Amino acid sequence: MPPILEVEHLRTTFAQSGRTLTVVEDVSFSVEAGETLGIVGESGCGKSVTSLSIMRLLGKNAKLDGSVRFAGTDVLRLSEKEMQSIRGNRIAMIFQEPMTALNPLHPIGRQIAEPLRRHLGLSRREGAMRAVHLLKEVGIPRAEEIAAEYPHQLSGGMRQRVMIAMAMACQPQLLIADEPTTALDVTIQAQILELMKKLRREHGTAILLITHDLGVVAEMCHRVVVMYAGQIVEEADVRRLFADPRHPYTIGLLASMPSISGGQERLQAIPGAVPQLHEMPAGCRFAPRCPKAMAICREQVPELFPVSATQKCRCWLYREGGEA
Amino acid sequence: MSQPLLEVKGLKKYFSVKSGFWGKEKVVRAVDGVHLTVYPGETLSIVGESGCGKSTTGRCILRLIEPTEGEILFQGRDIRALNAAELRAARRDMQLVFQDPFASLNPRKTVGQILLDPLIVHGIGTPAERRKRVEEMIEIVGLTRQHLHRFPHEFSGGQRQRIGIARALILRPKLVVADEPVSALDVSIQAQILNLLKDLQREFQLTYLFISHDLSVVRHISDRVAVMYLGKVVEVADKTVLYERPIHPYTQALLSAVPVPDPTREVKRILLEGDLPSPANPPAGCQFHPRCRHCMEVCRTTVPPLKEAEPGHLVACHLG
Amino acid sequence: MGSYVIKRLVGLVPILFGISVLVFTILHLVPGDPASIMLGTNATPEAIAALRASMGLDQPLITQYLSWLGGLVKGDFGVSVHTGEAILPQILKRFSITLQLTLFAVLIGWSIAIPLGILSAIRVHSKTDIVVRIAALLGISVPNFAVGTLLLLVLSLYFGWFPPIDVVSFWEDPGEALQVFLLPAITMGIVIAAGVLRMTRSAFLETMEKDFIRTAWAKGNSIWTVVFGHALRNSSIPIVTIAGMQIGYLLGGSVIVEQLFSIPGLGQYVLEGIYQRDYPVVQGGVLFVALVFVLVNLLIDIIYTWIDPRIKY
Amino acid sequence: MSTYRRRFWENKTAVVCLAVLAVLTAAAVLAPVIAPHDPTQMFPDHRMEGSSGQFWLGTDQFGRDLFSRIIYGARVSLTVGLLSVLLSAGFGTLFGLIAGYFGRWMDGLIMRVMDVLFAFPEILLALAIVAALGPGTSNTILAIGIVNIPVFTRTVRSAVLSVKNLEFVESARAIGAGTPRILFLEIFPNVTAPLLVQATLAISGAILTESALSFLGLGIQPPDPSWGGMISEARRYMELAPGMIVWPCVTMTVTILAFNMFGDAVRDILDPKHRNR
Amino acid sequence: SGGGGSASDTANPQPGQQGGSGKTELVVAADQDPVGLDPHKVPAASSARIYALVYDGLTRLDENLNVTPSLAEKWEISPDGKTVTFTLHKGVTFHNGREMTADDVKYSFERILNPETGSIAKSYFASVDVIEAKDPHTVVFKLKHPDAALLTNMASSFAAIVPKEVADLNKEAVGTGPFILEKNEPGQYVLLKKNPDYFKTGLPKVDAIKFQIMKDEAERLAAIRSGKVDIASISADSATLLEGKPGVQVKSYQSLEYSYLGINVKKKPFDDPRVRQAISYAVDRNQIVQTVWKGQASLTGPISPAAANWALDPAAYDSYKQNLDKAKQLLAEAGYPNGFDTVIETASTYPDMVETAQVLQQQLKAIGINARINQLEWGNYIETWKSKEMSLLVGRNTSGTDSDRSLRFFFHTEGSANVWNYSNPRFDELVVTALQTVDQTERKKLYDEAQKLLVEDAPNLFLASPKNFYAVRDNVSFQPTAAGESIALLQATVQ
Ligand SMILES: Nc1ncnc2c1ncn2[C@@H]1O[C@H](COP(=O)(O)OP(=O)(O)OP(=O)(O)O)[C@@H](O)[C@H]1O
Ligand SMILES: Nc1ncnc2c1ncn2[C@@H]1O[C@H](COP(=O)(O)OP(=O)(O)OP(=O)(O)O)[C@@H](O)[C@H]1O
Ligand SMILES: [Mg+2]
Ligand SMILES: [Mg+2]
Repeated sequence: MPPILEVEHLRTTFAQSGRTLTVVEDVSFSVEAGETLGIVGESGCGKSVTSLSIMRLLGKNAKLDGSVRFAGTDVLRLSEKEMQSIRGNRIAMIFQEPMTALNPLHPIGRQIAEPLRRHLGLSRREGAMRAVHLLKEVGIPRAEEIAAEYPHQLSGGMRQRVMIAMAMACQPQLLIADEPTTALDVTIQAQILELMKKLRREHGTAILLITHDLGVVAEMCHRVVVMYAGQIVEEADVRRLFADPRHPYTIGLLASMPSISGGQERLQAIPGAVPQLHEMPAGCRFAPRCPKAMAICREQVPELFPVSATQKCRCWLYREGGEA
Repeated sequence: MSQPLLEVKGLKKYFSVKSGFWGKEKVVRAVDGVHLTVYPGETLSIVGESGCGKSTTGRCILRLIEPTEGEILFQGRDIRALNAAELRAARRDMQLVFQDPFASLNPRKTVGQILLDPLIVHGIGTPAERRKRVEEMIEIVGLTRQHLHRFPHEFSGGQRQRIGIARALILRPKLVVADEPVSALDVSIQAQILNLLKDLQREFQLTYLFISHDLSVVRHISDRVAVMYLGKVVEVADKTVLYERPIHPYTQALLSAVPVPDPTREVKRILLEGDLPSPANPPAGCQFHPRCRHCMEVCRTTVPPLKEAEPGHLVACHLG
Repeated sequence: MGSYVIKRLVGLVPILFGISVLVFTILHLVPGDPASIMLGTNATPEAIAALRASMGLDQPLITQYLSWLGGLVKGDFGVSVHTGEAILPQILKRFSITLQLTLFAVLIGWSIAIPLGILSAIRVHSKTDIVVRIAALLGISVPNFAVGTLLLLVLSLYFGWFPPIDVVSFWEDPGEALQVFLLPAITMGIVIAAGVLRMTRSAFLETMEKDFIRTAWAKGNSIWTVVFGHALRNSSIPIVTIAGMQIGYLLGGSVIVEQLFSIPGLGQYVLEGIYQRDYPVVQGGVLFVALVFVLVNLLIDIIYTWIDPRIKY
Repeated sequence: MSTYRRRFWENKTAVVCLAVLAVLTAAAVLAPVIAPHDPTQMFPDHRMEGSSGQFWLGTDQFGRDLFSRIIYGARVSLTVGLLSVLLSAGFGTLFGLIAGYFGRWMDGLIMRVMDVLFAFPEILLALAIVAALGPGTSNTILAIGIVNIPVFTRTVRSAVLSVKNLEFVESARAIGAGTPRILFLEIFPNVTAPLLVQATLAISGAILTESALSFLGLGIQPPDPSWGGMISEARRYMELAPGMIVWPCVTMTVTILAFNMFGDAVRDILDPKHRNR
Repeated sequence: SGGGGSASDTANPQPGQQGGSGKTELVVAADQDPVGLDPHKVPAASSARIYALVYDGLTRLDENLNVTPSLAEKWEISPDGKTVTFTLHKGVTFHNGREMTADDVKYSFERILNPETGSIAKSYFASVDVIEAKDPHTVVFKLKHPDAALLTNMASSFAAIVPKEVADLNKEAVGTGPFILEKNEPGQYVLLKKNPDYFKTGLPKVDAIKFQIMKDEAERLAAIRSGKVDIASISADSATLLEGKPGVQVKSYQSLEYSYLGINVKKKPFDDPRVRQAISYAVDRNQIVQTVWKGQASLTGPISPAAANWALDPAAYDSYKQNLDKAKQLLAEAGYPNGFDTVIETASTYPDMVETAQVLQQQLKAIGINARINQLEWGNYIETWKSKEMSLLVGRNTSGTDSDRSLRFFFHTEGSANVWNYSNPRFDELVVTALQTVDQTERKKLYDEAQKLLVEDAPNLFLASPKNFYAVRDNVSFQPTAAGESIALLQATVQ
């Protein structure tokens, strides 16, 4: 069975005050049906831009190259109208800030019914009924009442449930979740993660989960893509990644996290900071912070070298395809 | 143990919020009877979910907002009894590091000015001495003198947080209240700042009151941990004790909810029902009872006092 | 809500009182008195004295103020010192004219501004946008008495057209009224349009960057639904605010436009009052204008609650 | 600040507008040098002429040189614009800072007073003030200045409200800074952006108000030229000598346009989030 | 437009012969709202132009400003000049249907003379001692002294005969005049309709007159062009524009108004007659005529050339010829060889005054007098005028239909409008004697001397007497004269 989503050599650039900023560079990955792929990386590394590129939701100043095949068709080549019939229908999305992602002036029910009415042609009444049903499914009590309420009357966790209900409304084949729990407290995050697992189980939806929390990745994902400064630096099966990270960045990332189980006296911080978009280093983008940087790293951009069947790594250390 | 540096007794802060017009004034019990003791040189952390009153507690302690009730003894002196001038003088010894590295630095001032200000306000040193002290400080937090002439927006989040720390430390305070100093930062940067905070503590014999909602960070940085729920401290203990043997059902649930970056681990999770209630309308009895697995009759009616369950381990629960 | 409105109305009292004191003080600081203005350079001192006495101006200022205020409390705006006419009916009559003119002008202004503002925001930085923005800026840069005169001149000179000279209300004869109010309404409409357009554009741009708009797109909505179903209402608070301010101001009578087109509106009435030192007229007129202004603002605040469920009083 | 400077030079609108305003200001300052004629000198034999070598933009009903009058008019109009705005911005800022920072009854009192001024029809207020004080440049400035105080008060107050709860203000208090220091050294610098934008808009508003006062016969005293005065005078000669109204109108429009666009550009520059507005 | 707030040209229509025809309405563009309609109380020109058509006086002036009968059919003056007996026209009714009698006349004049009324016409009739209604159609005026101006003054619309039963004439306009007030819509229009019972048969010739209020000249111009109004008073500039344009005719006449530069003779340095003379020599009146009035004005003395019988030819005045050397010399003699600074005050309401002030300011510069112009809002201007504290003031007067008014009212030491502190015993004597001199040739001699004296003393510089212009649609016949708008309207016809 072919993957539901195949992103190949995606490159996203923005034209901004006369310059061109390359935010996403040569990103390729795929998501199988029913699979959950995690994208992790630090703030500003291009996670959101990648997901928005797939949905073609970036502004006019964005330019997309490469291909994004969804169920076999390259969505980058579709007309805006065709794209509209996919969005919210076959690919749905949930965002980080449940407060601001909901229209503050429309009642909850109406917002959930909107994709149903648009894509499935439901009547206002049918839409409203479906909305209540969906609210119940995501575990919202008093669903009928809540459907008539406005976002500001709900708590953060409830709002995120509403977002999920809205995204799941048309039973999409792919759900893109951009940091769905970052804004939530841990106890609420736990609830939302449970809910997502349940829906995944019941509907078999493929999920592209974007996060910067490696804990969430470990809990939710089958495979993981690590991004750094607009590029994929490592791709691996989730167990492999945590057990045997290869890229110095991934290694550093894991080491710099304080652990809930304690035991570290001092954290292994990665020195320096993420490079600015307009001053990307030539060669490997991580080289300036890399403890193992070599001469070649500062000159040539490494490819995503395969390390094993389920692991790839963008590092000159793995040039030969095996361990260095 | 030595003399406490800071003792907070029965601290309350009620905000009156006008909702609706004419009379319908609601009282938000942001902090509702907090007891804390902080000893010199230690790091006491306050953890809890959003809105439970952590920041309000921190601000009350520095009297940046006027507490409604309670006693705040700093080095044995009641902060609440100070007049405006005394208070300003007292602030030399207590400083604050903020969460938001973007909002906490005045965007219209250079870093140099920002660091000079505390010295000027307290009339410390000659201009030359001040400049020297500022230059030393900026290097201590890992930046260079060149940075002094720049404006905050020219720095990354981590760098700004360093500036914020430099400003807090330039007066050589005894107590630093750090309100979520790393929660806006990326992990790799967060690690740098946590290391810095630890180094500085050692170097300047600082006492930290560390506010955070990230349990992993708290475990890393603290000596002791206080867990807050809805304006009250529900459990205080030495960090290993608290993380290994939590007593309060809320603490247990909180700890179990943290996702662990280990895909091989089976998730055994205590899932809490519902949301944090509003502090404007807290439940009667034990604040936590509506979400508690072990809720008993007494919990609905009586507020459990914070009492010692074992030496150095305080819990507010009818069970413990 | 009801109590809110009452509270606002009660809060109005000190404002109106302040205004009345201010008007009274300023007016009496202004040199010149109604009697000698009325009699002009033909006056004899005794004629002036007699007239002053008959106007009640020979009494101490504080007495004059208090007796005026006393009447006002009872809803009596007093009479014009010149004509002896009751002021309130005049105010109401002229207000109805100003109201029609204002609403018409606003209608013209908005029907230009809102679509163009939205268009400009959607096509931000395009040529259309630039042209629309400059046009809007031009609209607020040209003095409106120049625009008004030019309109009159061009139409009468090249088209031999002149609006009907009698001012009629829309409910008396809509066709005629349309013609009467057309030119002044356009003159005012240009300024209104410029302000609203700028606000619409910026409010829209701000809204279009909001997260929930991204959500709306992500649901597969068409641009039509996103713009009119989601963005418009969310942008409308600042638009309504500026519109409310404009209406508030204009209901006070656009002095210049009324003067230019001989529209016997409230602005003219008060202006004449100032020229004639007809104290009760000015006092009553300004107070009424202020009242209307404040009421319009109250109305706008109530409209807010209707637009935005988060706003509760 | 260097980024602001860079952003400024990158913003073509801002640069062009500034250039236009600089030229105008230079012309105003150097009027005696540039103007070919005394602006009040009448050439009775050249009344209402079109442009010529002697009178570049033609003459008015007295045979005065329009070009010279426009240049000298720039002095008056710009002075009225700048000084009146300085006045209203000064008081408005003070009131706004106090009202916004202290809140409570202070806020209530100041804002009620502003409401009173605000609810008073603007042009009527200006008119009444000028009528009360007598005409003349300084009284015109005073009147327009007073009329604009509420707008500035509101602008500054709302800016203060949005800033005063930010953490840097709290941190200033935390290091022990007193109220005046916080108000003027911490908060004030952060309200300058909206203040500046409001000021550029108010300058153009002031120039327009002056012209409206002239239309009602109470602006600047003749024979001193002000653009508003020239336009309202020229209205009567619109057909006989269109140049009399066209040139001052064009100059005034360009100036106001420049101020307004400059204001917009400054907003863009100072507020990266509002890049597009 | 009313000059300096002065009384409008007061004139009464002359009886006409022809009868009116058809349903005709004249629309007249008026520049101001009437501010009240009580002829005894409201002197505003905007009011007077209306009540002049609603009321009649005992006498009336014809086009040439000669006194003719009106409500009084005839009159007799006793040899000592102190008793005047009027015989009233019979069968004249008020608009309310009641017949007008001698009692109404007595009532009207007593009302005017009552100080509480505050009528400006009170000063016109200062000579009146007692009024007696002999019989319903005979009224006798007993005078304190002979009054040569009496009959002319009675033609003033401020001396209208009003019915005694109407309490408030501002609310209810009831006269005997050719038109009846139909509707007054403040700010919009005043509608008059023909009085079918007018005592002069055949008049008026139109069925209705509507005064449309249009304050802005541009608007009046546009309205007349497009035919929305039939008659509009316009400025000289606009007249130039309309000259020769199809559909509209421009009608003009020499007005009784003149513009002046008032000088406060009490104030230094103007207390020195040489300074005032110097100013007169410095002023080029022709330039004012050309610039301000576009050539459509005449030079004038204290009496407008429109009053041809009385006015002196301005050519006779030496100081009317601009002579800067002489002016400088006079200034030097007075002790101001380098001139001085002063202020010219004027009213912003009237563009011609502002323009006049500007021309004067330029001209005075030539002899070193630097004047700052202070243009005042109307109320303020009146206040300044009244104050007797001004230095120089530019204004406009209506010189009046009788020379007594032109001279005594404005310049007698006790004259009500003598705000210039001017006082010359010889002048006072001349004008008082002239008033009591019934013999017209004798009277003219006295006035000639008074005029010369006045120009010599120069408490005012009399500058120019403008023509007034009306734009009239082609289908309307309307011939305005100095005798006033009302008489012309009475005769006007529409095709
Ligand atoms: N429309 C745009 N124009 C220009 N640059 C943009 C645009 N959108 C995003 N960027 C830039 O692209 C980079 C990547 O942004 P992105 O939002 O994808 O980061 P992210 O990985 O999602 O970070 P976070 O964890 O903070 O959400 C950032 O530096 C951002 O400033
Ligand atoms: N000035 C205020 N007026 C009214 N309510 C307030 C105010 N400040 C805080 N609160 C309320 O008090 C409660 C506690 O707030 P506080 O900021 O102390 O929480 P916190 O634990 O710091 O949360 P977070 O993790 O989100 O920072 C919240 O419900 C908040 O809404
Ligand atoms: Mg993101
Ligand atoms: Mg907090």
